[in-house]
Amino acid sequence: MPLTLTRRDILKFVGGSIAGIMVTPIPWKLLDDVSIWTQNGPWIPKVPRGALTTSFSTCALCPAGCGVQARCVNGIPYFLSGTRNHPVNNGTLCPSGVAAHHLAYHPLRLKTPVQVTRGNGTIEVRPVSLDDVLRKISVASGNSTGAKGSLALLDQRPGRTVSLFYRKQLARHDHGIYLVSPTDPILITQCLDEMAETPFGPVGYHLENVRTILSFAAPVLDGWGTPAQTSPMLRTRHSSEQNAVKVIQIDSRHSRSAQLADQWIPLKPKTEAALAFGIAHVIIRDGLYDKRVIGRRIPDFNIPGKHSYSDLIGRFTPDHTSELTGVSSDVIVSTAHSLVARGPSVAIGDGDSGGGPLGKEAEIAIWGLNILLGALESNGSIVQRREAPVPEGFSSKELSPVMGISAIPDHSIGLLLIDGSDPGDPLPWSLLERKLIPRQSLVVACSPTLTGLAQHAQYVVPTPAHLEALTDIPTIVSSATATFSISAPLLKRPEGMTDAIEIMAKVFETEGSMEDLLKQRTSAIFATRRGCVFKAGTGTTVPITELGSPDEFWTELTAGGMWTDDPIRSKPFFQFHFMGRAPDAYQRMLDAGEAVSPLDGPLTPEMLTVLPYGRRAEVGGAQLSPLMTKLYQESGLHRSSKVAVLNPATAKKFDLVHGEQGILATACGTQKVGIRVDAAVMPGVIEIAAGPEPIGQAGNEIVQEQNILELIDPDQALPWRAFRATLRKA
Amino acid sequence: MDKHLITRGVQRSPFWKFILWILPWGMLLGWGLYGAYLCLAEGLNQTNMDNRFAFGLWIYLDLTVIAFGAGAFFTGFLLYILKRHELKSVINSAVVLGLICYSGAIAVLMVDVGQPLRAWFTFWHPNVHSMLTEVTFCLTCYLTVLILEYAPIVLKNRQIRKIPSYLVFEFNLHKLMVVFAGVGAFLSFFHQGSLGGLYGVLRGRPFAFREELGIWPSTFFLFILSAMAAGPSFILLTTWLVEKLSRKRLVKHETLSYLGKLSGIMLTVYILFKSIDTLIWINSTSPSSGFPAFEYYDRAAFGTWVLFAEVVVFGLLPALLLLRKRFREHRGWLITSAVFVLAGVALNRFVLTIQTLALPTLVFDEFLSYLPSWQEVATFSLVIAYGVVLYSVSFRYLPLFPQERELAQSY
Amino acid sequence: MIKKGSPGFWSGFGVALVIGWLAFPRILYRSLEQPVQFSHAIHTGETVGMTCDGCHTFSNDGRFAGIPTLVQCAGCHADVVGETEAEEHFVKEYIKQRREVPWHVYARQPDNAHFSHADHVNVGGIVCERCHGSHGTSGSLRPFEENRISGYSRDIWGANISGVKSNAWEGMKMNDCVACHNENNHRSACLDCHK
Amino acid sequence: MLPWVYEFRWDLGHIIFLGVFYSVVILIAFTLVRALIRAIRDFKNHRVDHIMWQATFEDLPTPVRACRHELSGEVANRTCPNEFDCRECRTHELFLRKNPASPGGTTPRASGEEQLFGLSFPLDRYYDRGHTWVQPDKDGTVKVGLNDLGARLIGSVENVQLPVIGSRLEVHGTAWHVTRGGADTRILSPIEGTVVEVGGPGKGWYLKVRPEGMETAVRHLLRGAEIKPWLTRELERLQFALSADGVGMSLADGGVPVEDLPKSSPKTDWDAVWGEMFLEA
Amino acid sequence: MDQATVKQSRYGMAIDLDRCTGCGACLMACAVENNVSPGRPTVNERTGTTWMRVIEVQDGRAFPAAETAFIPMMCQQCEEETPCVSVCPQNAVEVDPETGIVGQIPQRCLGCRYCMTACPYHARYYNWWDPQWPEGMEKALNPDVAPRMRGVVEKCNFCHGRLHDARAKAAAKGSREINPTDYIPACVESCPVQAITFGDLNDEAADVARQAKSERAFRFLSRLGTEPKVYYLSGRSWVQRLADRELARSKKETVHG
Repeated sequence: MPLTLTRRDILKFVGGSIAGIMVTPIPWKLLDDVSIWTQNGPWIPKVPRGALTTSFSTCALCPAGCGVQARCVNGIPYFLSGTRNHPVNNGTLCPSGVAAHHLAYHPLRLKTPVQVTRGNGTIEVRPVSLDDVLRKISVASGNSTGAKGSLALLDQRPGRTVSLFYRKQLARHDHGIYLVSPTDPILITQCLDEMAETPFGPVGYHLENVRTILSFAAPVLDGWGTPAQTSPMLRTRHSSEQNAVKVIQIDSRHSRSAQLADQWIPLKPKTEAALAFGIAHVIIRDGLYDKRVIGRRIPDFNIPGKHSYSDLIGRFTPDHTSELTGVSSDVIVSTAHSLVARGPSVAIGDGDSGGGPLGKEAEIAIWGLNILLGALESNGSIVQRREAPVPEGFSSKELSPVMGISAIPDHSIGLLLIDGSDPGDPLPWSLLERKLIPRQSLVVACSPTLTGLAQHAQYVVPTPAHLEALTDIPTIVSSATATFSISAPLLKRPEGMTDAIEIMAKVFETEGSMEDLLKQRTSAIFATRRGCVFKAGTGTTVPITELGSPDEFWTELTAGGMWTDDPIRSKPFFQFHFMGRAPDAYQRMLDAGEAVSPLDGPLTPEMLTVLPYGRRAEVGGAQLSPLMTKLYQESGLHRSSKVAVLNPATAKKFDLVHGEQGILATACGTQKVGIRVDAAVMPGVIEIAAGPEPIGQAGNEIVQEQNILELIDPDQALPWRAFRATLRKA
Repeated sequence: MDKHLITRGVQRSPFWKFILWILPWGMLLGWGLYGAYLCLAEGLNQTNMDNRFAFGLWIYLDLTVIAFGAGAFFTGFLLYILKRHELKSVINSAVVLGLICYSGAIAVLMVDVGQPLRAWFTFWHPNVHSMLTEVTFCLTCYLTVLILEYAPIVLKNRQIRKIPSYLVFEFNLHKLMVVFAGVGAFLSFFHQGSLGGLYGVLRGRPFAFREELGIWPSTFFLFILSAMAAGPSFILLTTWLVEKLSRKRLVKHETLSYLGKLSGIMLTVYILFKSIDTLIWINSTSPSSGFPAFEYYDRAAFGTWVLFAEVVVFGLLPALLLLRKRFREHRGWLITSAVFVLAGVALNRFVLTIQTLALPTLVFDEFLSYLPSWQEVATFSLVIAYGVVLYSVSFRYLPLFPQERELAQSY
Repeated sequence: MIKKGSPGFWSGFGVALVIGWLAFPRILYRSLEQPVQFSHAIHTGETVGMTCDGCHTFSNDGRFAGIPTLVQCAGCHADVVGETEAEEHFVKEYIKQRREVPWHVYARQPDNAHFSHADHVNVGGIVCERCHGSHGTSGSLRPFEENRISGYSRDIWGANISGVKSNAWEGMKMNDCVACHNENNHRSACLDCHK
Repeated sequence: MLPWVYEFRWDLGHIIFLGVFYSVVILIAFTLVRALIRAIRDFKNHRVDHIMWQATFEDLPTPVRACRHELSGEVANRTCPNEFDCRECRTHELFLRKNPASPGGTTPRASGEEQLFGLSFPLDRYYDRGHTWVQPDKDGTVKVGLNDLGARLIGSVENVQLPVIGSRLEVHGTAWHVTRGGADTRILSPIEGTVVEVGGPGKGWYLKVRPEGMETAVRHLLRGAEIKPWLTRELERLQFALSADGVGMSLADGGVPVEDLPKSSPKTDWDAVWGEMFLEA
Repeated sequence: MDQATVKQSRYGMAIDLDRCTGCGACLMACAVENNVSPGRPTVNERTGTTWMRVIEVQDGRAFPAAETAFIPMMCQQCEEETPCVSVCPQNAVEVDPETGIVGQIPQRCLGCRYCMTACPYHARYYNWWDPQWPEGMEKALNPDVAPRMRGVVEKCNFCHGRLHDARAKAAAKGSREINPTDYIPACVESCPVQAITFGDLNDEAADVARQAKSERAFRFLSRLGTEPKVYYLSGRSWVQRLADRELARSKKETVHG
């Protein structure tokens, strides 16, 4: 019979196959496997499997230097927490620290040295060899010795042992300048040096002695001191406990510290000096200070026939101060009274990271207040501090002086080397750029990522990322005693990473290795047999004398340990000039006090006052884990640099509503910002974070970071904590 | 061109005209498919839904079209079970509309869920206490029923009916239609209800939450009633619309009037219970969970007028109109009333789906706004375009209106 | 209309059965040879006399180390022991080069399953053979069969494509876990086994 | 879903929910299978023709489906419930009993011809609604042919597909097929029986059929006084069918259809007209 | 289920809002611990995934009187009528009778998001995108928590991976009873001001049980009757009044976020 297939036969066959398939595993197993595929598909990352261990180190993201305990899988940290009992953080970590182990995987991480070209909104990079960069530096360095400008090294983490190395090398160089960010606490030391009759040295705070803190815009409850200092204060907030610390926050911004403080005194921007004078006025007027001490120890307190502090203060009556600062005279009086009644009290300046320093005069005014309040008495809350011992050859006379940006003439730097690029504190590039010789200068940054100032450099050399690098942690400004700890690598650094010290050593044609340097330092500290050592593994603190050798000390330090100096007995009281020792001190202080707030500045209807701010360790993009989108974009808990916060009345004035986009403009440029309305913000101001956005998923494209500080007019110079800008609808 | 496919004794526009009519809808369909593809391939980030507005346009669409599609089950129930033969002239159209509404809703649901490949888990591991399980089961079962109800209509196509085996099968299937009508009514009853229960059980959303009657919240029953009111109106309106578009008389006015009457009766019952329910909710259910009811009508555009519009303007008013024969006899009033009925039910579904999510629960929540993305709108229009195309094709090639031939001859 | 009973229908039916039951399982799974041929029998046999927990150890926190690492093997196999080809290959390719062996693990569960050996062995008193069968006495390693779609080891679904199993160790799908848990009145919340 | 699948519990919720679900599924499946079985049975019982006619009948417009007693004026408004098959119709029986003079109960005269609207309708035969007639012969067979209107509608056909001798015809099953131009129609068989001889257009008859029991076999066919009212309606319908088509011709008032309608109006959609007149759906 | 041999726990939390500083360490620790992926460039407050979210609220007064509080908000682990459990069509959500923890199984979830509409705390998150990590970062994922996929819902489960760990640790000693100090969720561990207390509410001696009974304690939307197991503490009356709308209305101040 010939086989003829009709359509009907085929249909029958297909029908039979379908019926047959249904009684085989094919459809059912496929259904199951496909759904499993949606659960375990290749696009879903597999979690690591392997041995679990625990390691310790120290966080180097900000000056606090918290102890870090890392839970690791296959030796790679996957969860960080604070080291238990650590003197700095006592088992806690800030959000940046919690996610710090991600920084090694930052999407903008550099793998090779690059040449950077900035375009409009984007940045192009071209890989170059390290030798190329060194050759360029060598040429530029030759130029700088040949009177074509100076060689400046911007140290974005001053105070480290390697900083001493830099200063020593720069001192040997004819035109070497050691440059630090102006927000650095070194400014305070400079102020004190200007006030004190004899060199004063660094100070620290015994906050545990204090019952009232008067903070002049310092982020005291939000990253100024160490967690161990602020946690107790924060834990007793809203409690009726008598001895609980009371924090009075003087702040133009509704900052986090203002939110958390017991009292927030908002004042017109840039009128901190006036308010300090006003409070001092009440204290002096009502005789609430130790007349015996002040009369004896303050040379410029009252000099008949000459402009004295009393004269200066005399002008700042509560009413006048109120007019200047916008703070009611009742509040000024009551604040002064409560500072005295609820002592010991301390006033803290220092400014906010993104907002920049308060300015020298304001700092001096605040320190005057501290002396009036008795905070510098021998049993007061501010103490003198010894620095951690340094190795031989690093005494201060062998080092190049620490320079702030304002001390450097414009267009004078031929070669700028940057160590860091992601500091705790920002430096507006426009300020730095003015110091460079136009078109003939070379800027080279050592940075793990292409963020921050590195975006402005011509060449960037990749350095090991956080937790890959070996570095030491200098003493934080708030600490009453010297401390020293080491951030030892928890991760293996990838190929091609170079420590900044190696680059700098090559520039200065010398030898330098971080490990050697730190070993020298630890040996020097060990040699004094002073202080005690915290051991991370056990969570205990032992006198250094219990350690047998510098090596043992080194081992403890590199395993998340910390050295703390013995407290020193307060030196006898110094003689202080309340206005500083400069010849024109009176006039400068008066000007600073009488300075008109930008809020009262020339009023055009579209003008408002920009208050930039930032958190330590979160102004640099490389210090934000990609996961920090949770805080910035996904919860709004931290405001991104693209969000401007306004009072509803201000927003209304500019015809903007919550969620809209606005254009912020100054003579130096424009920036697009999202508008956020907040009734707690001072009318007439705009609060905006100076800092980058975290780069989350799929954020590998290099985009120029938007930073509000870029809008600062370099002519306006320091301080930049408030400036005028116009705002319009986007 | 396609004359041999068109039912005997009826006039259809020339093929090119038909193509011209289908073309824009086809393009809309294509756009919709692209939108749906994006949502499936790229994920639901293509939509403007978010964690707070987790249900959006699609769920609203589903709830609304399924309420409108209720005409299929209700008509079938009345025709086959209660033997209201007046409805014979619209049953086929009702079935097609039902099929479009249900298959469209399910298609959108498949785009709406994030993991359609695992959607069968609902059948394999059902949570029998979830309203959505009830909805899923009933929807799929009822869609099967609708396909089985639609099959005889397809088999009656002029060419297909020539195949004896098909026709004989159709004949026998049609004889058993009473079973499907019964099953359909049963399933519809439950899923219309469960769709109402969907929001009614949300204890965490006091705006939607209702006390339970038996094991179902009151919205369960309100949805059934309102769907029964909307269904006939939808058939009425589509029939009228098709008559206008095709310039043909398709059914007798008595049929439309009867549909209007059905709608009117059901709507009256619905509005009565809805009013009682609203009063209980305002005075007892909502305040007892810490939510003063007036606050719901205190935000953005959602004033008490919404409630007024839903209950009075689009509820009581068309109900009263449709109950009066005088108004039913008048085409204009009849159609307007039907539109009002549908608007009322659509508004009810909107309020329940969209307003519920827009309203804050925690004290510090904000009132949220949500505007669908083009992908969502595209997927939405996919269903509409698909419906128009399927209906147009069915209307052209299948005997949707048995009275048409007769009415055409009595012109 | 398709009339049941016509030859066309049944031939289609038959072909489907053959494909579904015989060809499909072969297509569905990819067969992978283990990188090193390992004999459990030799190690646990009388001459060597090792026990399961000699290599498959627990750590203090109750985690199961699973397959031993190279370090443990190197204890004995620093140099070629015996004369087998597999041994030579192992020492040359892995021990000498300090490369971990990329074993294909038959019983590996996906990431979303949490399984504590400590819970089952220490608390539940279950012996290794209950779930791993006679693997501990096998003379060689059979090829690893990987599901091409889901990526699962065939051991998870079970050797029998129908999913029917006659021994506890044949198949480790969720249903198998649940069945045992139900039998023994153990925890049955989803999150007890899912992570 | 199933008792052995994880998370199934023998609790009330599962039992009720899944119980209802499975009941529904089983009911749907059962109904489907039942329809299938019935369809197969109908095939086996040769009920295909009958069912096809039944389905067609249902889709005819109501006026077309009028009862013969409505045509004869015995009842005001009655739609035939039996697909024009009066053989088993109780109502027909009642009508006949009640009104012995009912035209449906008459027997055709042996001869005589009636001219209706210019069409020839011999009174010696029975007429079916599908425009065929049945003329009993002495030998117990009947001749089946197209009536005058039917013949004119079709005109000179191109192709006639007649059944083979010996095949069985069902009442209102397909008797033969006619094709002309693009149009195609099946002619309904007016009678049930076996084909004993085939004719054609030229012979004046198409089929010779041997029915079973003449008395009942023709009971449903129109006769005598029934013809005129029916034909009136048919001509009206034809008029409408022709006018419905834009290009169609129209029968002048009282006009007589020409011998070959398709030829006289080639542009008319004859498929539609045939379908209408030969009761297709 | 054999519950006689196993201790019944009701894990709960007490969060002191007077201590919380809104630093966000809990939020970050939560994301790190639970392998939550970084957000896309376009992600926002409504599309992001933050199992734990700190919400900044003000008392509604204007400058300069405004007072701020921070409310860490995560799954409130409702015990009764748990809104998300009954709605899930396929049993992807359940309350573990042994621990009281509301579990969410993303691998079972089909992404219908019904549970999200049911949750009055907005504590459930949908993966609108495929979770992705920057290259290499997957090596730093927590081995105890499975990453999710696009199109499913996830939420806080009191760091269940840590409960697994604690159980394994107990099992290593042959015990089924965990040591309470072994099971501490990441947010609790990382809070710099110890604002969060965690433990077994059934354990009278546990800190959390005592705190839950404190006069300062309240729960959000407790009138819904869902019996959440996360308690909040505050001595500030305006903060306490945030608990629900009736309360918020009891004083003339309006409160907004």
